[in-house]
Amino acid sequence: MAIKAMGRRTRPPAAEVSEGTWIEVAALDKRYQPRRSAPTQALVDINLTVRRGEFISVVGPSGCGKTTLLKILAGLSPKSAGTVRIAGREVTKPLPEVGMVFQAPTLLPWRTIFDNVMVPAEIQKLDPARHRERAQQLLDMVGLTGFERKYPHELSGGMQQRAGICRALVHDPAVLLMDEPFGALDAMTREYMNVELLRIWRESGQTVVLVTHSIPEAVFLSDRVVVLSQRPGRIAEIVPIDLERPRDLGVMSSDRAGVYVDRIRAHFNAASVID
Amino acid sequence: MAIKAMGRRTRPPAAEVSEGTWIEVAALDKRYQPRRSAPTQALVDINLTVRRGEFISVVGPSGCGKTTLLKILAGLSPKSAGTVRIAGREVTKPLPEVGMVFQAPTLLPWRTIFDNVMVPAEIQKLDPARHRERAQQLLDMVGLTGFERKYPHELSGGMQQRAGICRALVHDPAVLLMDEPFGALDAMTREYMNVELLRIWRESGQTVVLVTHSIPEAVFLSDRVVVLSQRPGRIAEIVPIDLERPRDLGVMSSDRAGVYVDRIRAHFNAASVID
Amino acid sequence: MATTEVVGGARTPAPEKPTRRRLDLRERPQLWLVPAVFVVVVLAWEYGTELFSVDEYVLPRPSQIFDALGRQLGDGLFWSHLWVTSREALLGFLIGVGAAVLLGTFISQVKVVEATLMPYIVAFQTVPKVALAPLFVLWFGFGLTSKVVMAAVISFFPMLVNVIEGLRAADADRIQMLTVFGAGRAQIFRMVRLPTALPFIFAGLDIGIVFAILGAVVGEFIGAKEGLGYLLLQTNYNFDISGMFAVLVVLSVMGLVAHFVIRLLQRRLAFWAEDTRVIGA
Amino acid sequence: MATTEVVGGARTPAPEKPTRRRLDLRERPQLWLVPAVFVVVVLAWEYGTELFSVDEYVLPRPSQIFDALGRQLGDGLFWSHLWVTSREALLGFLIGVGAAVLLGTFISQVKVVEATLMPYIVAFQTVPKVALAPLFVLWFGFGLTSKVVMAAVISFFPMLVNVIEGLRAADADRIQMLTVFGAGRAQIFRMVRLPTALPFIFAGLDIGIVFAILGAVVGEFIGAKEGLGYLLLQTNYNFDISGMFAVLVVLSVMGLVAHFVIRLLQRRLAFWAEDTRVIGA
Amino acid sequence: GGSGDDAGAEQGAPAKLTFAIASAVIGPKEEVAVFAVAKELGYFEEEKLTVETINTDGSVAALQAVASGSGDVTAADTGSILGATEKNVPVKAIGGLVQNWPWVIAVKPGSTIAGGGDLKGKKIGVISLASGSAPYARAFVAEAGLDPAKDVELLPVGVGAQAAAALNDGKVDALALYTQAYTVIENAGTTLTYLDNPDVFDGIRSLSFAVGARTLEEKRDVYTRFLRASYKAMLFSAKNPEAAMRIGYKVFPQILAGKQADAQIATDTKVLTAWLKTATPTTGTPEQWGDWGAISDQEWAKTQAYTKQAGQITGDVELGKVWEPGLLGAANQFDKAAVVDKAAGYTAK
Ligand SMILES: Nc1ncnc2c1ncn2[C@@H]1O[C@H](COP(=O)(O)OP(=O)(O)OP(=O)(O)O)[C@@H](O)[C@H]1O
Ligand SMILES: Nc1ncnc2c1ncn2[C@@H]1O[C@H](COP(=O)(O)OP(=O)(O)OP(=O)(O)O)[C@@H](O)[C@H]1O
Ligand SMILES: [Mg+2]
Ligand SMILES: [Mg+2]
Repeated sequence: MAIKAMGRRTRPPAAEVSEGTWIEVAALDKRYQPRRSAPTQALVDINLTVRRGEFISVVGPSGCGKTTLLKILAGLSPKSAGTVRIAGREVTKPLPEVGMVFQAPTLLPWRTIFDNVMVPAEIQKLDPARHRERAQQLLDMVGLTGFERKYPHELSGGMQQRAGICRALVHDPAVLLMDEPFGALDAMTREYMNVELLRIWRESGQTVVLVTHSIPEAVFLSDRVVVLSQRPGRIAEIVPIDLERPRDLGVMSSDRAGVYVDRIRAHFNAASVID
Repeated sequence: MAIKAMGRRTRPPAAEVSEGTWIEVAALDKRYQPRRSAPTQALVDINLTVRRGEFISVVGPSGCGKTTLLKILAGLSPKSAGTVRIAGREVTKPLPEVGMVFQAPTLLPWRTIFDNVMVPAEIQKLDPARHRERAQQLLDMVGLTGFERKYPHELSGGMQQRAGICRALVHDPAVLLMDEPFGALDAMTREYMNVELLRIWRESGQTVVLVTHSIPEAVFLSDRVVVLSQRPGRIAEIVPIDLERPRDLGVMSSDRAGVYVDRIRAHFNAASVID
Repeated sequence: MATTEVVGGARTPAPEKPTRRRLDLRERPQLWLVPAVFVVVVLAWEYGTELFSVDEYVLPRPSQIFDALGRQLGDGLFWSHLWVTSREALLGFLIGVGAAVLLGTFISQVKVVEATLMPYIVAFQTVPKVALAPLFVLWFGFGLTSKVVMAAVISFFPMLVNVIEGLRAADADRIQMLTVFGAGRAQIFRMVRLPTALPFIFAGLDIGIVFAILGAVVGEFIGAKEGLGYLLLQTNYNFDISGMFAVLVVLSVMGLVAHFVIRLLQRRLAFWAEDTRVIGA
Repeated sequence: MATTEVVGGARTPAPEKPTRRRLDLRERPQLWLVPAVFVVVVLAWEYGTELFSVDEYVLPRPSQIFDALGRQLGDGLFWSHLWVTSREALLGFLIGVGAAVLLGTFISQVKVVEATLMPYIVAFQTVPKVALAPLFVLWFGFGLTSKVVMAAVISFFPMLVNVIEGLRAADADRIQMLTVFGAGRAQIFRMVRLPTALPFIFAGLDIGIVFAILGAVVGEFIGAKEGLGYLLLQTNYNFDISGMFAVLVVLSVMGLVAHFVIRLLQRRLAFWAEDTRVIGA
Repeated sequence: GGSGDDAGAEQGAPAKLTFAIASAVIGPKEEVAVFAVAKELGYFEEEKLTVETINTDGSVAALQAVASGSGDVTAADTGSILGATEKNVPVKAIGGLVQNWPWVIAVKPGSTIAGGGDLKGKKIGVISLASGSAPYARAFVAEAGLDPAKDVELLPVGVGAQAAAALNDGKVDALALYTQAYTVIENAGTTLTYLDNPDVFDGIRSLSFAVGARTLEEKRDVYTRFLRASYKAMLFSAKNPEAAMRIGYKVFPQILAGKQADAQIATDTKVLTAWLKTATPTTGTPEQWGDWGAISDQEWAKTQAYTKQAGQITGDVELGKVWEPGLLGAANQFDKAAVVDKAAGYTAK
């Protein structure tokens, strides 16, 4: 099944931005200050540059600040200090060229699955006919054929999550932020979705930041893997994955992939996740 | 860290029930009949008996009916045909000796994490002092020390899920139903939680039915793994895991474990998860 | 039966019986309970008043009210009174509720506006409209307008409070989701806030229509030549207490019809709430 | 500022500035906007009425109202009127709202009860209480009771509708969760339904208290020896329109105070809604 | 409002007027005896007047209406007119209407109360404490030598059913209502005994015609014509109340509220007659009456004194400010015999 790129709708970069710094995070700090309880330092001194078209994964122990980082990139959460730029623009509010898969599916209960998937296209007033077609292709791809007219509560958890993935892809965003998009899927569906994602990414040239709990998944998909330390999240290491592309699942049984997986896993063991 | 069993509060079995048939599912059929859309056949002819104290895992592709099965066992969803018994009693409504971890954390936003964990104890009017102590031990075990007084929205996805696990364990239920309890956890935390769960189970003698997407996890934890086929879910195979207990994570690198994993995985490949 | 099937608290599900929607007296006992209650109440009233020999002018009996009702329904003038009041109430309702939705939307969107305007709105609301009514009449004349204004003013506030509260109830995660995809205020409003607010809005509509009818009637009390409120005064003045109760019965029926129309709309428009509602719990 | 921080629609966050709660005029512009609006309205009113030479009996000027207010506040009798009406309104409010909560709880728990009772409640609600007021007086006497009943009856319905709608709004998943852990109806009610209903309930309280004051005043219109409603009639009868407006001002202030008390309670009791509320979106 | 017609400045030119009925309902009272009859019999037409009615909620509202121009002319309580004038509300009385004191105290037949003195320690039902009936009850009690503040208790009981019930149930010992309200109560089957009013009440004026003071000069002619038509109608009604009542049904079908005219005519005529009695001289026959609408200075003085006692005015109101008797001369110029003849032989179609 072929899902075509829709043609980038990214505005030209604000300043002279080299391809080397499409997303730029510098000295980022994030501290939550709830009104009724103690503050939480979520992220400390995050520095990261992502090239245009790069595929980055972020891994780290639960509660280390991965979602927080993604929300700041998405312009959903204010930072406490530092700079965040996408395409040369300071991120102060969500940018239309960004698509996001949320950790929880967050579908609208008053819309059918199909209409949920169409939300970004509707918001951005994109050509309905073409995007309806694309929405259908995406739903077919993730195995939700026949569920287009159902309402979210009639779907299983994994099916809802897949619908959320379709929604993030429907407007063919230039930057794709994904927060554990495959967490509710079985191993096989997950591998299949990995392969499909990689294909879409290759064809459309998106810049992807993926949060995942699966180290092999991160290695298989990414150009680089950002390993965050335990809360408060700091960058423990950025591991470049030097496996040739295009990759297929076979590559994961290779020794080189195994070396990467072990190297990343070592960070986790060192941190002794839960005391 | 030692979490003691609180002593079973299971009523004596209704009839003469042998230890061999603690949970009994026979010819179970489930069909959803939404008012506004086409019906969905979720489960077909499920037959399963679980012994007292047994650890069962259920695996199967996304949308095959795992959650549905668990909800029927929990007495939350009416079946369309067949019989379901726990401890010799027909399940027509939730039984107090059952604890459940939901696929979504479902914490109450108006309660602190600690008070959320205490919900089952409060409902069943169990001795507050002892159960507060146990709640704290469980929270410490899952690494939520210091977050007891926070509200759910101040926690990360994985932290919320861990709170949900504590809640299911706090009243030391005789039967534990878990719907992908570790889905939002990173690999290391997940392994740690697997080990802890196994320890609690061994010490308390609970009967556990666990839905999981991780085949290695299922193999590591279970006495038997129930493999469901694609929707509509039928039992493709029930695989007895003949690995000696107590098990540690090392067992997973053994060849025998690998054989089980491959055997279960074969079912998924055969089904070719998404067309 | 709804889709999210939950076996509630202490209720036993009946999984064998396929769920069908039928005019089944066992499944919808209200179909006989409502008339039954009606008959019981009417009989108790009838024979209670007879037993304690309550005078007609203190509390007329159902049979007397029924007679008076029959008399009035046969009178062409009555229908024109009915039409006048219905029109006033409906117009007032539409204006009041419309204004409440507009202002409520505005208020709930701009925090400063709420903090600034709300005290004035509440202050204005607590002014008894009945006391102001003579001035309303001075300002808006003795015709339709003053009654419509009265109905509008009185149905405005319940709606406003509910609109504001409802538009605020939206889930933060859903708004975040839309925001990421570039939604502006208007789109967030349409796609999330409004649907979330629907239960509140329908509660407001339900209260609002009832109060609009009351407002029209009260407006007629102050200065009118026609309408059911006028008829109430007139029957009361004529010592025709049964006739007055007959008018009250007609007003009740008006309110009931409006209520059911609104509930029907609610079931149509806010269907998902029905679908995910828990059965019997 | 709330905890779930969302950068809203078109607003720029100010991440550099640490969020502090201060009586800062820039952060809480209502602190000067409310008085400013007040001054503007009063001035416009004062000079508008002068400019168009509006007569006092059509619309008195703020200065005249203020004079009358000063005169009345200096009168010991006025405070006893105020006390009488406050007591009637408060008692009526407590009774009406209490009955609405009880009945609403019952109704929302038992489907049949709702279907059976609701038509009668709506029918009763559409009966203009003002028309019934003379009968109220016949039934409940000339003293406190008839006014309290009036206030209770009129604040009952908005509360009832909101309680029913609110208790229904509970999330099915949360109820399932409690059910699994063995919760009965009462526990589900306390742990999920009630908290979910709080925003609805507070909307109902807000409407209810305003209507309770109105009800007490209207009750006094029909037959009273004291109270602000009586004072309204008296001032009107004496053509003391400024005095009448002064009473209306006092009623407004009563309503405002009640409103703010309820909103304060809401912020205390339904804090999580505040916390997860989205900023500026 | 209906006063937009400037042609009124010209003598005898057609004009439109709005008559504000000082009551929220239409009943067998001034709107029947004056308005309906004048309209139906063409008295307004003869004067080239087109008159419409509005209902206002009592005298105060009616006066506000004419002062603000929503209405042109009303028949309002004279005390209220005085009160309005004192508060600088631009209204002026132009002719009297109800001349005999309409308020009276009633008790149950067989009651021990036979005079004002017996009211000590009793409860008196008044319409409302902010209505003409409360000051009347106080004045009545004071006249009997009692202290109205201490010796009696006033209870607001409204009119009609509620008042009747209050008396019947013993919640009050006496009622202080106007005559016509009693007729309604008696029609409903309650019999009453009335106490005699002391002489002090003689000559205190009740309803009078009032208009907006600002338009008075400009519309003098129109108002004169209105008064003339009104007094003609009064004469007709006094001569033949039943015919007047039937005309009332025709012009205001809402009086019947769905009932049959023939079933109601007897009782309604009684009520109208009671009203007419208060609005016409106590002596003589209609044929002999003249000087319609006159209010003597002495009557004004008594009314002022009473109004002051009731608290509706605080000082004396200059007579010239409240009373414009200059229209009455022309208003009385009509053929009284013709009206009486027409009334005597009139049968409604
Ligand atoms: N409330 C419902 N109404 C209608 N259909 C439903 C409902 N709940 C589940 N289904 C359907 O039943 C099937 C099984 O759903 P279920 O949630 O049991 O799957 P699952 O195995 O838990 O999947 P996942 O791994 O994705 O959570 C799905 O096809 C789903 O669409
Ligand atoms: N709205 C909030 N208010 C206060 N604290 C918060 C909030 N959101 C997150 N946090 C805190 O910030 C830290 C990081 O949370 P975040 O959700 O970014 O973690 P995560 O890496 O996504 O974890 P997971 O893998 O479990 O989803 C946690 O300690 C959490 O308690
Ligand atoms: Mg996260
Ligand atoms: Mg599931």
